[in-house]
Amino acid sequence: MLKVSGIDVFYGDLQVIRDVSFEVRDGEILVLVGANGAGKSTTLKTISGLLKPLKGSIEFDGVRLDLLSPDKVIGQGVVHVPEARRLFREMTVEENLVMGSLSPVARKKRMQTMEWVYELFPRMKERRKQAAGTMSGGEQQMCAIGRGLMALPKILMFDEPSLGLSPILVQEVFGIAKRINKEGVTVLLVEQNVRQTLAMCDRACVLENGRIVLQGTGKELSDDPHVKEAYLGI
Amino acid sequence: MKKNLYQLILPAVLALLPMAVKSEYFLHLMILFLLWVVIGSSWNILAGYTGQVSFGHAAFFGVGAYTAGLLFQHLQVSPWWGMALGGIVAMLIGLPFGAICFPLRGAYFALASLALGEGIRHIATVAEGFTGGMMGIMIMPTFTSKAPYYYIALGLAVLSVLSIRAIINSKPGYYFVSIREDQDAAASLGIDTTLYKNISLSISAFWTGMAGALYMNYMGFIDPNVVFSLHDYSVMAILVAIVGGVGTIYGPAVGAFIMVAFQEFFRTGFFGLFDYLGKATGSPAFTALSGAVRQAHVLGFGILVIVVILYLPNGVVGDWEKIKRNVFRINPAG
Amino acid sequence: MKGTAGKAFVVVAAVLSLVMAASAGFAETIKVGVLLPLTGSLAKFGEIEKRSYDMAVGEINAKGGVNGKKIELLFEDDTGKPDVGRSAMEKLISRDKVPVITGGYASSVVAATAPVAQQFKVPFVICTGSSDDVTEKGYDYVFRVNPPASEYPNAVKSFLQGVARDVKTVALLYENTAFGQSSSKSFEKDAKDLGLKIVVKEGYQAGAIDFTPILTKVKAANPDMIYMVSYVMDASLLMRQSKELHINPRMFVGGGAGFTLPEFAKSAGDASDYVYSATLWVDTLPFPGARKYSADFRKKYGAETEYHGAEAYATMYVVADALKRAKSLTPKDVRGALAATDMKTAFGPVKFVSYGKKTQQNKLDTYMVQWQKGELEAVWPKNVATKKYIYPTPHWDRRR
Amino acid sequence: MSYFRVEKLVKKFGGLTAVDEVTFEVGKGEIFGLIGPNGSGKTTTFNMISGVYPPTSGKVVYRDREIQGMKSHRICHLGVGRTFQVVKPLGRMTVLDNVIAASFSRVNSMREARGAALRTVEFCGLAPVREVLARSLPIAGRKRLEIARAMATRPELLLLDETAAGLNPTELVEAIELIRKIRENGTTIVIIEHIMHVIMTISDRIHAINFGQTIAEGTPKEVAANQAVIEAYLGTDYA
Amino acid sequence: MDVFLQTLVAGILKGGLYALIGIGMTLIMGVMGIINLAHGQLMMLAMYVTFVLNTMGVDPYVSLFIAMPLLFMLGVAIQKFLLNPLMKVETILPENQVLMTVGIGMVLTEVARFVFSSDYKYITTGYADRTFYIGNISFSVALTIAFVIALSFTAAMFWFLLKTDLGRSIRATAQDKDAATLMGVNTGRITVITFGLGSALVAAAGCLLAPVYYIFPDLGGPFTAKAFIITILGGLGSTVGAIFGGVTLGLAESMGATYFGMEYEDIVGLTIFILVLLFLPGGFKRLTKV
Repeated sequence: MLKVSGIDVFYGDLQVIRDVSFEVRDGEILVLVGANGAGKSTTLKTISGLLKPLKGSIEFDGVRLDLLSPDKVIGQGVVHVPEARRLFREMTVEENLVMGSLSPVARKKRMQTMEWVYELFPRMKERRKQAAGTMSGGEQQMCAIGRGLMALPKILMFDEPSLGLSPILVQEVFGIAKRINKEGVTVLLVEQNVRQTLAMCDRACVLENGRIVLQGTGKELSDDPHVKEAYLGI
Repeated sequence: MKKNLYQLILPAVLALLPMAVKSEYFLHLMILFLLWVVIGSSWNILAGYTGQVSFGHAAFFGVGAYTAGLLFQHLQVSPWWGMALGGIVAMLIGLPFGAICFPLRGAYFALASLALGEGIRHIATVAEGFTGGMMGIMIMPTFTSKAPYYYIALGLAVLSVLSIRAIINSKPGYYFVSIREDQDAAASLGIDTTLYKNISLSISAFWTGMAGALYMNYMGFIDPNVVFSLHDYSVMAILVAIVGGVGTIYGPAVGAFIMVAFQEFFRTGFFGLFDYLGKATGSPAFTALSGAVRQAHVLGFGILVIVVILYLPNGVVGDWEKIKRNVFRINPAG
Repeated sequence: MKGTAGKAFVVVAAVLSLVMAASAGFAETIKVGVLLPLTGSLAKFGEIEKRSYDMAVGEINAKGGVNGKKIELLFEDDTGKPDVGRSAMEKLISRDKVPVITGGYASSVVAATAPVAQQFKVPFVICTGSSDDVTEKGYDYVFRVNPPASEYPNAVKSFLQGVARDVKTVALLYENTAFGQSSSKSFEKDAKDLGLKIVVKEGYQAGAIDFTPILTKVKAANPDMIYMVSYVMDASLLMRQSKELHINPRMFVGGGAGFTLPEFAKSAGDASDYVYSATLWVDTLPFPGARKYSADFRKKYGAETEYHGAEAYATMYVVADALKRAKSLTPKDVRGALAATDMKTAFGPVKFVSYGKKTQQNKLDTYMVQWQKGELEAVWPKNVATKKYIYPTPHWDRRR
Repeated sequence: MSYFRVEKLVKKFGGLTAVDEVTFEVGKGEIFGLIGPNGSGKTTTFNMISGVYPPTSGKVVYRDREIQGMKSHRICHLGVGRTFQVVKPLGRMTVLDNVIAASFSRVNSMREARGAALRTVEFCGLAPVREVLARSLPIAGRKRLEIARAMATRPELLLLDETAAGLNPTELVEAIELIRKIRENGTTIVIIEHIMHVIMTISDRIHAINFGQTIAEGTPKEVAANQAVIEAYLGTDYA
Repeated sequence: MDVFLQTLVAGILKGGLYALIGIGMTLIMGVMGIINLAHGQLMMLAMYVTFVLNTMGVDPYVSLFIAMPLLFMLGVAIQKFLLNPLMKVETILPENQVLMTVGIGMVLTEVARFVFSSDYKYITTGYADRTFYIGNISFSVALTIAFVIALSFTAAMFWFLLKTDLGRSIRATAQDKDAATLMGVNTGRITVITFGLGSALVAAAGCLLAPVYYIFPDLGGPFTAKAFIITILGGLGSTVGAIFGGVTLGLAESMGATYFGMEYEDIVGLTIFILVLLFLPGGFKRLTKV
């Protein structure tokens, strides 16, 4: 479904991604794990077009995403829920949600989708007139996910949704990710929270210094000695 | 070796110039050029090296000029003492200027400095009793010949450039550039950013004030609109540095040369070239062209600015490699 | 770094010298330098004066020039800025080697260039720049045809003494320019001599959008006379807003500058009616060629002229006259001839005299004009009046 | 009296409490680890110690002197150096010039500063790239430069903020080497680190925070075994 | 009392016009974070458009509908060809964009001078010097119309920013450019449109100012300065703030002129500007959160 093949990405003179390839299959949950600075977020940003690979290609359902301008990517059904939420802080929750549905298709179903999002996150309905920046971290994460769902994604990419959330909330967020996945949306998750994510995912890739060093099912990886030592502290 | 040679030859040529060239007009243009070397270099140490882009340098220029003028007018202080004092008073004005602007960063700093520069112009206009208001100050110039002014301007230019170069290559210089590159990192390295920004401003204000005082002595007349002009000094100081090369020692000097030559080129219709061609060929087209060129000199400035920022963002000196490369690519390679 | 700077220097210098070499002159004319603002914000007047100089020279050359030689004008653009003006002055003197220079519009340019003329001993005949101190420095190579700014209100003073004796209180509004500040000062002095009380005195930054606040203050003070030193558009706004606010003094008086220009009447509309102004010149004055000058100007350029143009036109005749009388065409002899000038021009009699602190200053009367039905009429002194003054000014709501 | 301690440090940003009554003590010559999940308030704590902003309340005591609320540069002169998590190279200066600028905090002459900087550059293994512009260094080089610059201010207490993040295994080993070397010179180190492997091997003691609050403190072993740390840091289902 | 009321009215009416000048600027500064030192020059250009149309017999209020689209296109071109390319340019001074607008301002001024000369141009209309009275207080008809139109433009702008997708996209871009891109907003296009809109709004101000003022090439500078003061007073990107800022500046100028002296008009404005910069960064917006 989403195929990343051999991409190299630079920040200025600095190479952060080296020859990364992986594939996300229809309907699965794939996790990219790795330490801070390993290049996970960069990979997502490259998929969603904020960064352009110097080499390699990114294909989604036969469309070369790396050749599209970044604002066109979301129209393909590839939706990125960015790290640290990145809500429009001075806009209300509702406006933030509306911002998710700018593409013509999503726009047509805006009201329906919003109902669905409110169903998923009743808190959001309560707070819909509140400025997004004034909500708590967990609520902001819900809002950010909701905003992503408004675009009617085929694949939803989460960048560290657990960031700054309490354990209970982290579990809730992962629960939501699973639920969204069950509704037929493919999920690509980037996490530092290795243990929990490996447990919930179908497959995972381990990134180190801009390279993929390991790939496999969640189970395989949690049993891998390298992963155990480096990420699970065992 | 070659580098040292240039360093000796250029000042020597400049020093011998009044003896070789007898044209007072040419000397006058050279004096303006040297004045701009001082102003441009001063602006550059604050903006180019310390990263604080001031849009209010006319304030220091004007204060320097007014100090010299007022001291002479009211207390008959010799204009040459006035020059030194002009620099010092400009430096003192720099203190409140810094206190107001330095808490602000980036574009806000620029705006605040612009507002202060304009504010001081209005004050000089309104404070008629003290400054003479728009009627200005007129003094008798000391010398009848150009040469002394030329040498003073040359001295000022050489001293300011050399002193700035010395500063840049010592502790304060390193601190200035550190502040420009990253204020937080600089502070973590033990740099008192506020203090060093103020030091940079003081140096900058001092030389600009000196230039202003020399202007007063040389021109013999100032009024608030002349010496506190946003466009003619604050913005022009920026353009001189930008065109020559921000954050390079000799960039402002090159920029000053280009700007002064450019202005005179346009003002005189390429030194009468088109008029001459018009007369020689009897073609009215040249005369019309000459008129158009003369009309367009500020327009030319504007276009120069746009072109430089788009294509030579680091100025002639900063982008010299780029210029060379492009020129050579076009020429021998065809 | 130094190397690159040096190379850039050499390249530019080479181009410069090439162009300079190309501009050698043509001979057999008498060159006269003219310093005017031809670009920049003062260009409008520079243009009027340039046209007037051109007209005068055209006439002089058509009549055989000066002792058989034709006059060639070298216009230099001072852009209204002193440093540029100085470049222009230096160029005229040391590169073009003219025997005499004239023009000079902005006070600041005149102040910065007059000492240059003095130092090089080349006569400079100023036609417009009016700041007083230029002719108070004892420069013997500097002459001025127009009166200094402080004398502009003289006619107003005599009008107040002769006619408007019931004026007791005055509001004084002036723009914060050299001309505005110095005129207001001398008017203040006159008012003191006449025993008038100044109830409001306000400077303002030229180019204000809205004068309502100060006019409201003026209205509350209810003065007998409002004296305004303003340039044309401020003048027009002041009058329009005075009308809006129904301010009714016994007279509105402009202190020269903007109030005599045709644009004033056009843009202020009927608010300009009955407004007085001090002026240096109108074409109805009984000077030789005054009417002809303004008629010819209109015919030749399809535009109106005004006193600045007349100053330039007359000054050119003064220069030509001196060149004719000079023993030789050296600056020194031309200076001598200028000092002996005594002639009548379209701008009035010209004779350079010393009085008070001033030297080589032409002493001229000033006049009062009044807008009547859209026409500018000379009304004071009586001997030059084309219409009788209408005094006091009718109330706004009693007009028509 | 302790060498360095933080007492009930609080920082509020608007309504958000980023650091909430964090208290710890560091002994002279120790390597003291500070851990916690992303956004738990570690860097904020560093920023308060190094004077980037003043704490809302609480004390920072360094060699019996309260330094909270002091300006960064003064704290640096007192002997507290730091690196930044998001590296802040002085981009358009060479590596050596970066370090010279830092050396000037202790010496005034160009010659001395240059000499000291050369030694520091050598010490930190940056000699081969010393004439390179800082902005064209790769990430590992930048991290090294951060350390070199901090070292050039001759700190007695060094705050290292995620120095190992983004390094590959070889670079990691080198970084650990370097940190140890610094400690052997007599410098006390407080280190924030995400990579468990690094922090566990290097630290003498570790302090764990989450949501701005202290959750555990002790030797690496103790902390690794601490239930609250495991839950907060490694995830609940580990339990 | 009359003096006070008259001053108050004068200040508020002038403030309406200022608000319109300020909205364009606040949009541009808020969305792109750049300082547009050519803002007043754009207004000057619109006033010349009004003038030219007027010589052809078009009423200034009608010429709004011609000048606005024209300036919109000019703004679009400036942003697209001169300002956006700078984002990719690597320089020592991040203020290059500001300097670019200085250059643009110079070019606009000189082009106007080239075409129209330095002469003062003015537009005469039947209503320019009409007044009506409420009690003893006079209201200039033209300024009152300008005030009403300015307010309705502001209201329209407010609605546009709040209720349309394009408006939301503009606000979103101002708040978080990358996040907006992820939501499918072409932020490059948004900056272009915003600069166009800002130019169109200041063009509207120009058309409204033309009947009561006059036109000359150097008119831009002082109005650019006023636009800054208004923007800083109101807070970046805030339309309501712009109204507040405009009226505050208008009032401060009028009150200053009446109770201090008119020569202090500009000093009053600049003082407020600096005080707000220092003591209320964020401006009025920070106090009210709109």
